[in-house]
Amino acid sequence: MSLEIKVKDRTTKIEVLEQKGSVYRVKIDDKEYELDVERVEDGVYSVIHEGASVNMEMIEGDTANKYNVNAGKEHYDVEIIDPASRYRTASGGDLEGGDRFISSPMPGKVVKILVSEGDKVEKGQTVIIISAMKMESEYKSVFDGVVKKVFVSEGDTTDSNAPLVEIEPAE
Amino acid sequence: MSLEIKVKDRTTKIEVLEQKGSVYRVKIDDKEYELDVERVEDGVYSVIHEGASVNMEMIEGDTANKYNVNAGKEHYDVEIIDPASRYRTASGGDLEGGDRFISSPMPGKVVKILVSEGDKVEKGQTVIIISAMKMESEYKSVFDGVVKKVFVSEGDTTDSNAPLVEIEPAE
Amino acid sequence: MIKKILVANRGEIAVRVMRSCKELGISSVAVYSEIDRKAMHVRYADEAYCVGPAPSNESYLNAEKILEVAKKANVDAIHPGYGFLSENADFARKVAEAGIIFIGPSPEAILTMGDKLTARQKMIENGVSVVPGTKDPVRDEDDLVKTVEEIGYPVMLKASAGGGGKGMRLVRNRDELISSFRMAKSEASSSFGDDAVYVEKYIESPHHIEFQVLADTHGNTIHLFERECSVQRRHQKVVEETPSPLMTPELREEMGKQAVAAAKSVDYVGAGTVEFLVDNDRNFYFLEMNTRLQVEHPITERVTGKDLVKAQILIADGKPLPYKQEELSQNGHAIECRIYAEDHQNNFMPSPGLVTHITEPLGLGIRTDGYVYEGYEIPYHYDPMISKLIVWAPTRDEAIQRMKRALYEYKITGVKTSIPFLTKIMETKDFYEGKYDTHFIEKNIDTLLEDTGCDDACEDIALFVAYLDYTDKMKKRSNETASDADCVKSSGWKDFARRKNVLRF
Amino acid sequence: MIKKILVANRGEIAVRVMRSCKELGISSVAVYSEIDRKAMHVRYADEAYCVGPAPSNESYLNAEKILEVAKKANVDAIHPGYGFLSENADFARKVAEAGIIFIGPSPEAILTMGDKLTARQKMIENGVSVVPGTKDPVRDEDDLVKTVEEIGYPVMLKASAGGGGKGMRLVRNRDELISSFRMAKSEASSSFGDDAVYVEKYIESPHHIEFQVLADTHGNTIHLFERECSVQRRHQKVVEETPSPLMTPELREEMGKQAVAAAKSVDYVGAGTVEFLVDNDRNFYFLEMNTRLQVEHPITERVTGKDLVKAQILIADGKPLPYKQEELSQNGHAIECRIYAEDHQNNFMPSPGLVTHITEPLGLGIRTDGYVYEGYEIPYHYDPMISKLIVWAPTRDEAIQRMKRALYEYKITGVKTSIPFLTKIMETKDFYEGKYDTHFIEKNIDTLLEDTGCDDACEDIALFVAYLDYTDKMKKRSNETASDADCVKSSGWKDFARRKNVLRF
Repeated sequence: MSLEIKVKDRTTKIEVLEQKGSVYRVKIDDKEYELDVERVEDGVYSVIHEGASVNMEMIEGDTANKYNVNAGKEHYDVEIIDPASRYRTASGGDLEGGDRFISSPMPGKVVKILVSEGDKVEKGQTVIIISAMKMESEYKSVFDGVVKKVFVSEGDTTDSNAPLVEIEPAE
Repeated sequence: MSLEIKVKDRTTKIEVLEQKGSVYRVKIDDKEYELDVERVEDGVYSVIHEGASVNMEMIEGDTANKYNVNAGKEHYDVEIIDPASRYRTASGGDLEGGDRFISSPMPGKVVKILVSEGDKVEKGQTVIIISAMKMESEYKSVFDGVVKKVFVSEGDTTDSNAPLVEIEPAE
Repeated sequence: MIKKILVANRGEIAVRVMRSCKELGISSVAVYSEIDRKAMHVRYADEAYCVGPAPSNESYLNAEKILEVAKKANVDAIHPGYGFLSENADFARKVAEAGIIFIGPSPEAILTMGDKLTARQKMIENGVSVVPGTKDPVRDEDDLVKTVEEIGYPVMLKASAGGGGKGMRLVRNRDELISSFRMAKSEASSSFGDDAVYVEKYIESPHHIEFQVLADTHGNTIHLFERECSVQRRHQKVVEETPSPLMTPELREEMGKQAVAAAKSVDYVGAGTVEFLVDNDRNFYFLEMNTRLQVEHPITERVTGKDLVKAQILIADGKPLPYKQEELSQNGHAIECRIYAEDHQNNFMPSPGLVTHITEPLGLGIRTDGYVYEGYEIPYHYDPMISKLIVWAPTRDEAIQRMKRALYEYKITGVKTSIPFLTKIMETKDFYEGKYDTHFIEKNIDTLLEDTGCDDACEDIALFVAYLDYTDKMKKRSNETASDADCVKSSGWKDFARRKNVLRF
Repeated sequence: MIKKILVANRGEIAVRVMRSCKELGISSVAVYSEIDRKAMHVRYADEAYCVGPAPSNESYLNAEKILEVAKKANVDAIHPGYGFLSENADFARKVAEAGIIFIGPSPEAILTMGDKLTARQKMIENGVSVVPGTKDPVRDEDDLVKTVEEIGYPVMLKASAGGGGKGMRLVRNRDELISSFRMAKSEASSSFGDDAVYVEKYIESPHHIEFQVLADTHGNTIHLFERECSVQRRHQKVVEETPSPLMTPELREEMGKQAVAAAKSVDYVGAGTVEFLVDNDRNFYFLEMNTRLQVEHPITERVTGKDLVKAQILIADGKPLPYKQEELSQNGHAIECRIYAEDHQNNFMPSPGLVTHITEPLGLGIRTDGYVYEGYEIPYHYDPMISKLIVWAPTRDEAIQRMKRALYEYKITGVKTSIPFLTKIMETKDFYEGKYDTHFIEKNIDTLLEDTGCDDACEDIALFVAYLDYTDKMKKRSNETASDADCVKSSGWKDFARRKNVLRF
């Protein structure tokens, strides 16, 4: 099985050439590695690579194909581009257009809605303010567009990842 | 559902009268309790009973229906007498005759076998010595009988719960 | 004698108070909100009672309900922890009226210290230094020159009606004074319709240094030395240490005296903290007094060897302090890092959620005070602080090395935490040289947020592990879909939680 | 300068050594047996290499293989921990011959102290007290009377060829001496065909007290005070504390001097421990010297504030000791409990297996040195000690209260542990009064093994929780049986492990 993975601005191709128990011979772009990878705890991996012992924690992102990988002091935001799109199909959501929907990664309370349906918004414009854990966070539009739908009212309690505002991008 | 449970010399009958979320109204023998029971971690329960906060850890015994319950300083060996005998059937083992088979709860190495097939043994007689974790343990017969089969040889490495010696009880 | 204490709080501080209760053989009673049924303080307590729904004002701030539980459970005393009702004079009074001991100072002391102007006045009367300035507006330019010369440059001119930086002017010398004053007045007038301006000493490179005090009901008041709390983000403390790198024995003696004087001025009883601003020339000014236990009290415990919660309980029980000022000393160096569930790379956004895995740092010189555990879902209703990591070593250098080691060991998955940010702080030159003030985070924010890339191999390995975890997960999920619902449940918390999310989306 | 260290060990001590390496900025190299791939020391190290199959003699005792790894990884030094190769003079010599620093004393010092008779002779020559007695047989009754009078009553007569109590006689006074001697001789003769009998002082109420020593390569040798280790079961230490309740300042000074003399007699370098037997009258006798770090070293670290592993590394690096004898002092009281995976109610049978859940005790005054984690399967090939719990408090009483609190918090499920047994020790009168010797466990075994029942309600609740867990489990299992194999795997370690068992049976 070969998959494409994105990290920062780089898109890499990963191919498993051989697997013997926990030892994998893999090709990442043009380089070959022999990696001894053990899952030691939930989301925690121990890797031995040419004698070096490396620990990786996998923190899942908003969707199953996104990770924040913690490798000691280093953090990578990693996205797996799965041609089978298994997760996306399974989830039933329109993740391709995810950016259209402004949502909060955590449950919270709607403090203020700064736009109404039909309003034009600019990229970076604050659309809604959500309060959670004694802190208010501003959510901004990621492109120029028009507010298509506002799903919540001020004072509402919201679930994590629930759509709050939908914005239709300008052509 | 009602089940019988054995603790020490006492056999009790447990009956759930009502359940609302985590709050159970149960009858244990003649007494009624209202218990708020939450499983907080694997094998760890938080119970609130008339305001008292009690923590219980469930350590599974050799078979699924046996527990060593740790309630702070107190320990109970508890055995559930399940009329459906679901576990026993599922396991395929002859647990009714479990005492016939001498086995070690942990993997180890056979240090010494003190009997041969056909030997008469007395209750309490040491039959085999197993070494594990830098310590030797003696395994004794729990009844008078005759050695029917010895499954291992001295020096063998053994799996946990594997039968080591079978003893046929005297009539 | 106190035999049963209700802890009117949650999180790490509730558990921490109960620990000392347990060591003293005192029963502890927890109160909890509906969402906190599985919280650690409920599990830890001898008794536990629900006091209302998740929002604080309906549970942990519900004084009536908490008092009702206290009476029902027949407790001898109530410990308020920090936050919530801990500095609520009204609550303290109601507790006393119910015949229960409030573990803290008198309602009067809370009230006096709770009002900034009253407290300032009280300090001036009792010879405690405050930030020099006029709290009344200055109208006349000659008066202004005289006043400023008394205070000394630099000064800050501030609009009385002001806020948000409008009508504020920093004046460094006599030449700038009059023109700045006129500009401030004009700006104040146009912004707020009121040209009143007052003067305050401008503290450059301010250090936030506080003193721990303890006072019993027998007239003994002592201090347990300082805590340096200048590593702050938006007035939120992030790292604290003791001794302060800025401190000298003379300054310590002088500040300690004033801290004790501040406490005595309100007949303080119990544990409290006197906060000061200190400039680079070691001039210090009273800021405020916190009439409760502080988050950062463990570093004081570590260098003095004293259990402050036990001291609070002893004092509340009417006992005299078991140690005198001259018997106390600072042994070695202690640092505390506050671990928040937050995403520093995303504007420090709180990151509540399900904790899938924790490894606590262990070994020599490490103390952790936390309350989250594996499988616990951090609620979004409360403070995002999930634990405090305290290290000790004979020297400051060794303590920093140890803190780095402990942060390396501390693994929490499921939620994002401030651990990487704290690690960066430990590695920042200004910090490890001990040359920092309250501008530290602001000044170093670029380095602190910078992503230290590792070599290509390390990045490649990260990618491969992500690949493995993902394909494994996908395999599992398709199996789950095929099997029944109960099976999905049995496959563990995380999958269950994710399924919920998926269904919600 | 030492920049990279190979730790030739596993378990908590390997991790503990690596912690100090990390704080010093030294890279650590782990070696592991095939079954230890997922062990904590492998995860903690910067590098890790497999050295053979699970049995110790094929991996952790495989000196050749370990040396090969050390050369390949280009390490500067090898730390042997305790156990395994730590007191193997041959290994120490080979390490040195390979141009690598052995973190420990010279092979000669290891050899001398490793042989009881040579060590005894060395001690006598250097003025260190040993248990009085004749190692040569006494033939003549007049000689016997003279010898015994020199030694002082009570004495033990022992068959030279003996063992198992045969030919042994305890003699309390002159009246019994000759008749006992004749009986011992006759018993020895009939049991072993050899009537040779020798005399040794009989130590009543023996206390096992040891002194920590540190010696550098510049001729500085110091001690870091005592550890009381009399709580033993079958010569296995169970609880240690410092200071010893039996100690007086005079005795400490005298024993400390002899401990230093013992170390100097073999030109000792590094960290070592001199063990003494002490009787109730505070007479003390050299027992043996352990030429390595001890399991119980953390209690010394806690009261002195010194990191002993860092001291070992510094010394190995040729640096002089950074502190002098007179700069050291004992601050407060520390106790260590050894947590074993064992079933005390079943003849202390080891209890290896899968750790399904751990809650470490946290908060003020607690240190844990462990290596197991949730989901880790404790192998049966090695020592059953899974962690050490160390508490500190200003006084012994408070330390015991804190230990009880910490043991209450410490939850390990999946395997049985010695935590309940240790709790009982803390509650035993002889222990908390500090009046105990090496007979303590034997003497109190009935109380220690007794099951403190709680009230009926508590028992009933336990039954109900067992009922819930069981029915829940059965529900899950029947679902699993219905679904495919992958799903069973995904339902977590415990079920998977159980399935294995079921299939095996």
